[in-house]
Amino acid sequence: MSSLLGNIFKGWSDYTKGNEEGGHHDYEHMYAMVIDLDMCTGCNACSTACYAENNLATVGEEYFGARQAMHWMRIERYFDEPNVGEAEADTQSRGASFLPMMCQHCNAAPCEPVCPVAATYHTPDGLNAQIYNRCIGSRYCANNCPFRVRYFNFYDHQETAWPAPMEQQLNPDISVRSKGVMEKCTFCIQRTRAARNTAKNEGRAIRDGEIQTACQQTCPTSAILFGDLLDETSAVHQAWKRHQVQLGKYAQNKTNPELRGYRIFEELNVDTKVLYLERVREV
Amino acid sequence: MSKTKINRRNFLKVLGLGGAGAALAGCDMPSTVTLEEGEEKIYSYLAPEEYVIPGVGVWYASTCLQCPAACGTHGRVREGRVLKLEGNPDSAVNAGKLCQMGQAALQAHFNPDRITAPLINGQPASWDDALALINEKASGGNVAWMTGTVSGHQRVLLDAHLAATGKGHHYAVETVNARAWTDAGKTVLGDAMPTLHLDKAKAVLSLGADLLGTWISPVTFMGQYGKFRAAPRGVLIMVEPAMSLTGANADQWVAAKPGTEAAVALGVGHLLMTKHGLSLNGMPNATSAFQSMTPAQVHEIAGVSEAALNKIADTLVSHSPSLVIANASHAAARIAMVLNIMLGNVGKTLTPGASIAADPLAPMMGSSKDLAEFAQNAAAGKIDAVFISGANPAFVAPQGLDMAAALKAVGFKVAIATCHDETTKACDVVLPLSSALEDWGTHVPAYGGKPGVVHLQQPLMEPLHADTRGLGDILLTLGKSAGVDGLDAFEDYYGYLRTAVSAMIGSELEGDWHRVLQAGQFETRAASRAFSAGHDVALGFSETAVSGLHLVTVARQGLYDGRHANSSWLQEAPDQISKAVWDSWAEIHPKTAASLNLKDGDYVRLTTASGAITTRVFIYKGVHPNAVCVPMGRGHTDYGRWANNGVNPLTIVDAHLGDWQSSEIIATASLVKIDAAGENRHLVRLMDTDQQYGRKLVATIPAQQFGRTQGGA
Amino acid sequence: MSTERSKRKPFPWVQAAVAAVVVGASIVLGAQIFERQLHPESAGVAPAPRVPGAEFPTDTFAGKDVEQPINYSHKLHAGDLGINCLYCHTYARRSKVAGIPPTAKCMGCHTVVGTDKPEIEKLTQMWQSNQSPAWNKVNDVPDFVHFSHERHLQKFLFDNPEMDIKNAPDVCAMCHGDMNQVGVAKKMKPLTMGFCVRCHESNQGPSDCTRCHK
Amino acid sequence: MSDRKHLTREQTKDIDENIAWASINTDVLRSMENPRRGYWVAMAVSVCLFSVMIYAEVYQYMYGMGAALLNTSHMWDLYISTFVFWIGMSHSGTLLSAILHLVHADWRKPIYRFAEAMTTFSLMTAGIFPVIHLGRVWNFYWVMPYMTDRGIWPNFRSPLIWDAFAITTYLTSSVLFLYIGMIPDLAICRDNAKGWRKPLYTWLSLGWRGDDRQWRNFRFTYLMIACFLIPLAVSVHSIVSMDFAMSIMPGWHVTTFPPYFVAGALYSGCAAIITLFILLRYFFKFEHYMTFPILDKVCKLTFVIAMVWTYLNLVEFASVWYGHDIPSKEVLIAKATGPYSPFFWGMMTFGSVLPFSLLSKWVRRNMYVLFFASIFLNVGMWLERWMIVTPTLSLGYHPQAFNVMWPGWTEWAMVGGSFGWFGMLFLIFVKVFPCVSMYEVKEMVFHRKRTIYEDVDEMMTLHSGVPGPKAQAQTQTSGGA
Repeated sequence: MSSLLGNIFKGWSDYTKGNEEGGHHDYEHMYAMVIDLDMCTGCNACSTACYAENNLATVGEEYFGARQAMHWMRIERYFDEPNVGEAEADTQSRGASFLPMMCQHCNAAPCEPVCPVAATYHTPDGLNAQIYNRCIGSRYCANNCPFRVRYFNFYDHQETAWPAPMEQQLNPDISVRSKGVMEKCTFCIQRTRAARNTAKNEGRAIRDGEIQTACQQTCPTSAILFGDLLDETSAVHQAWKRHQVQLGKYAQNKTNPELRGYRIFEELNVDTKVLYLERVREV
Repeated sequence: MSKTKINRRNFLKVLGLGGAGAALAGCDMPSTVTLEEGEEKIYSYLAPEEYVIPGVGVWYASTCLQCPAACGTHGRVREGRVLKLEGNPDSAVNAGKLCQMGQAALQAHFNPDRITAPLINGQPASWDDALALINEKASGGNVAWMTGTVSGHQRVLLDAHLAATGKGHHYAVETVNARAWTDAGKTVLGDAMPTLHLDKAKAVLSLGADLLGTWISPVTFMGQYGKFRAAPRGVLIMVEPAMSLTGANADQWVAAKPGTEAAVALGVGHLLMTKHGLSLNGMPNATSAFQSMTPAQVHEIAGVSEAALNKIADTLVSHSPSLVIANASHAAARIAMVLNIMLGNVGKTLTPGASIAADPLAPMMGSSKDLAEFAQNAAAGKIDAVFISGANPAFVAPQGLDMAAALKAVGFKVAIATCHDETTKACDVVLPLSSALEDWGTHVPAYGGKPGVVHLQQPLMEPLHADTRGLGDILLTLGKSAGVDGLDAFEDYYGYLRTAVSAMIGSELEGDWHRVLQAGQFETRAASRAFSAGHDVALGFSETAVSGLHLVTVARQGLYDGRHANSSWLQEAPDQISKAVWDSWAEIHPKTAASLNLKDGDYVRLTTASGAITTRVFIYKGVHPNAVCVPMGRGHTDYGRWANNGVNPLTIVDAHLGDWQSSEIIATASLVKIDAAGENRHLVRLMDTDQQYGRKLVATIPAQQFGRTQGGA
Repeated sequence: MSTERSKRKPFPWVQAAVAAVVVGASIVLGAQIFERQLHPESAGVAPAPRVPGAEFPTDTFAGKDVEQPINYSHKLHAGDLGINCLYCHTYARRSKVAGIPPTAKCMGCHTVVGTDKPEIEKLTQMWQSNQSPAWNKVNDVPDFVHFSHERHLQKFLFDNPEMDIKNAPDVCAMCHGDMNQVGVAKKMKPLTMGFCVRCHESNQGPSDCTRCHK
Repeated sequence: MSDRKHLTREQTKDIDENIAWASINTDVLRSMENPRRGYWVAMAVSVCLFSVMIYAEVYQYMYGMGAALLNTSHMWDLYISTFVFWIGMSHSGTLLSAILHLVHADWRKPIYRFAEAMTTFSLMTAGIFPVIHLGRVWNFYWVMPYMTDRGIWPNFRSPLIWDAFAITTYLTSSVLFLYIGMIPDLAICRDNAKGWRKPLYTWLSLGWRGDDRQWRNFRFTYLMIACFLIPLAVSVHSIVSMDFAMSIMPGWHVTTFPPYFVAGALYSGCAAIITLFILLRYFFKFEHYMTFPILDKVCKLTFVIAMVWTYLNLVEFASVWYGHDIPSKEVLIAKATGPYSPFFWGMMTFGSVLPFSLLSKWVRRNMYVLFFASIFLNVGMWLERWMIVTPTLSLGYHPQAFNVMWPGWTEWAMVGGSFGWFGMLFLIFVKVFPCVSMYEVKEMVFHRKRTIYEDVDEMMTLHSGVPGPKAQAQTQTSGGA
């Protein structure tokens, strides 16, 4: 009895304490990413690698046209907005810009508090996790995501996306999501899990670079960096530091405004963990 | 994975362990329900190798055959199934990276539309019957081979087979090729495949060479591009009629009228001479060609403004060393080579290529010239029998070549293919080929590898379908029955390859062989090449047709020339530029659209001298107003469940408009007429906007600032 | 009005008290049932703590006898003969799955031992015809669950200073029950999420959902 | 009662205080008997609509949520807007029975019963939508904090959980309120019932005899629940508004949403009362009880609430317009000018302009005009909910996801079906339970009369035909004299 009550009280105090401090735990890791938009060529390799790694279903033309596609990592293409005095039609002479857009793993994620069953939450690794089998499909999280990177299984895709023998290619480290479930980029959490296991077996900490996300691993220009922000030696930590971008700020205090690092929708104070480096333009 | 004692069927059956095979049950199951005991089956191994552990993935090295670049791969194998491909970090070609086509090799392998048994006239047959028929019909006379790019020991066996059967010819067909560049290299510098150093160049001018997309070895170039973009940042200039992936990443994208890149290049050369005082010693022909093309003329011919031309010339001079590459036409490629000489890039960013000493293994690079020649020879009845593998002439041939009639004129046709396509339908015998992930082979990268390095292709899993055979095995069988000397000693291609590789690495030791398997590549003697002094070739620009609307067919990384169309991943991966999926479209400039009164999604009929196709328009500004760009790859009629969508623009390319000084079919020269076809349906795209609406999504920074801050701060 | 008020019945204290007792009792009872699951030792069903430093989940599950292609006996091999679990289920220490031993392992002994028994003959015949028996899976977790045998063996067996590899059966028994007593195989623990969670709570296992859900 | 003139639009009194108590019982009980053909037609239509809804739901269950044409940016659409609509509808009953009860507006008495039934049924309708819009309906109970073996709880930070609590609480309270307020009437029914109704009413009326103690407890309980219900009603719709206000989406993240939603709720509830008022008056011939002066008052009340709603609407627009949130402003502009603009302006016209017609006495006294006006008021309110949900989703923060989406057939089927379901429940209700509160109408008549006759005695004499105690005493006195 006493332990039950104790559990409840402890749980409650953890809960309120967590809420006061941003709703999160003591982080063990803080996985984050850096994407150099000047190196990104928009070639789609990352996106296809993601399909292969994470059992993403292809939906076909009709559903894609209905905007029900399941691409966790989508490459958006924009043309620059015209400079003052420049004709709109001429902006293509500076080329296009590509934006790889996937779950930004916000530290103050708008999706997390609204999930009625806590199927999406923040892990001690600093990831925004989605527990598929807990999801009941209220889709509130997707509505509240400013990046529109949460994808809902509007249909069962098993038979159309993986006709036999294609199901043999499915990654057994990830479940195949059924209809009615929300899914999104996990920063390849199965690779994190495997690396943690190896590190534990060898009795050491996870090394920087030991975990590579599928998109990072395949990126032909190496535009993507992934690693632990809490590890001060990690390349990602160095890059964030070099670009003077800090977590937990909605306006960065840069001593050098010419640094390229920025986060998308920083002003919403969602505290994303993907640092984008600005595209460079020859003027 | 050397030959194991494991029974093949059981090796495949070991799925239940680890819940792998049952992943499909997904998470539909309420977790309050405990799974019933005894509902699933587990097959245990009989006698597994020690390293085979259920639930643990093992990585095997192999080679990617999705395009002629031959990147090294690592495949993750678990429970006997290959699950994921990654680049082989040891390979100098791709340095651990892969493009989307490489990733999608899995889908080519697990494709539900694979051919599983030999077919004779469309009816399933046994291998013995099929081979007997082949022996009967294709043992003498003019037996030809048609392949894509082929290299390594497959090429050796193929050549041997050809030699043994008589006077046949080997047609290597690649619609997407670098023939213009290689020919120009051979003519001007004496080296068909010089090494490019993008990472050392401070400026790159590309004349229609989509080096980030499909040109020669895109992953190599993208790897170099990453370094090229680091500080001090290189400047990329692209001249082309319709924006390619390279154009989209260029700092200066210059829209030239279709087929006029050579004129632009001449204009740049003119400015370099007159404005910047560069000269070409000992090349009077070239000098006069440059001098005769003034910027004003370029503006008239190519529609490129003098300001843009000046900017190109200024950049090339101020950012030295630079690099000029071209693939638009033979003329443009030659001029590019000469520009490199003039700019002093030779020896700095353009060095002699590296290859292997064993010439029979060197890649036989494909071209569309071979396609045309095949059509002519076949139609003329000069070919008695043909083996087709890795090429789809019935799909890529323009209507003008009348490939259907040409194939009909060939008495006996054998297709060696993994999937049905338009060509296998026309063949008498179809031999089921193992997929690239089930097969043995050696491949010499056409470009980008370390000198003397041969990539090894090893099976990543047991054949998915028991009755398929590898290309090497088929060639060996054919060679044996054709009486090629020395093949009888080998039971299968694996044995042949192992012997051959052992000879090349000079070691018969088991351990050395395993090291080769592990690395996925081995080094052999490299041939050193050198440039000859610049040949003073004739430079010129042939004004085929510079006015009017031109059809521009381009290949995009993804469906490529159409060979990857039956991959749902690649069909659903939005086209890099238009962001369209699952269907064809015709890119036209807003001005053109306005003059023709077309809206986005309107269906139009594109008519050339060779035929007509109907597709919908996509209006955007990344295309020259004189060009109608239709990416190739779609429009299959018999290529599996995912491929039969869109239209095939290659069919209406005017085949008789050969490139200047070559008979390559050029993709930009056909005049086209656009008629509205009435219907309008929204083109399915990833996004319907080009604009960021003031959201700071892709932010930009001027290059000067980048130069100041990249070092640190 | 005042007359009416005076006629009012007094508050039913007795009934209220009875109700309160009933409600209170049911809460306490319910909590104890819940707690019994959390801390079984408090309920007096303390098992012999065979794995030092670990608390056992004591739930049991009455699994059915699943028929198998070969009537193998755990009781004979593991119980009477005392063969260590890890001898046959050798993958358990290296992989997330324990795996069924390869037929070669069986044949290691049974080319010599017991060759005249009908079940062994069945096995030999399969071996000679390159067939592997189609075992029916007994202990199964849903596909959205990541469970690693390796991790648990590392924690409770190899990283546990008081344990030796010969104690492996004790560790296995935490989730599989006492296999020494059963015939072919039988599910003896519920293997539900609650079963996992309670053990993770008492043994300080991770409580992060993504560790177990994939 | 032969003179029907007082039942026409010239009528000035809320109710004819001379109406005989016995005839009240007769009239109301008559309405519960022998359904006529019109009733069966209405029932058939409702059942058909509801069957279509069931078909749509089964189809959607089998096929997936994609059947509703929802997409990656439009994760919610008509299901949620119609859910909000029905929740709003449910506020009328509380307004009429609880709020007006507390402020002693006795004209509510003839019409509050059906309003309260409406509350209950629209809540029951509303409750369907959050469930059917779930991707995995079969797990809907996971939002409830129940003790499980797995040791996990719902996420108490989620407004959807608050919704679940608020709606279930409100539904329970509403049912209780409806039922308790009906007990005296159920006793009347019991006394007059035959056949299967007899045991039903006997069981439901809980042994009501109408003695003083029962009445006292009844009054107290009724008042208590009324007091409890008012903050509950306000909180329910405030919480529903928080589904939107707690998000960060432009056009949803609005501080004034709670009062705005409550006002909108009362508004649509009032409009629905007008509709049902007219229907019941017409079909059940309740001209004596549902009179024009009462309708007049309801109309005025509706107008006032409409103005409050309009004001809050303008406040929202102004705060967005003068604010610095560009995406919000874009959403507002897109609402007014984009593809959804016809619906936006429809909402503004029906919601803010149409109520001005209620200022006209002619309209207030013209049932036909008023019937259609009230329907359109509710159409406007339904559009309002749609215009809250959808334009925001079509134009969020990320340009890639900008798109216009039109609801699929399952959505329309379920919106239509919800009316069928509601109609079905309501039609059953009016035949099983008295939809006019008999005892309260009697009270009303009683009180009204007292103000005229001043003398209770005289009134009682009038109703019962027996002289009251005072009169008897007087007679005795006079007789004695």
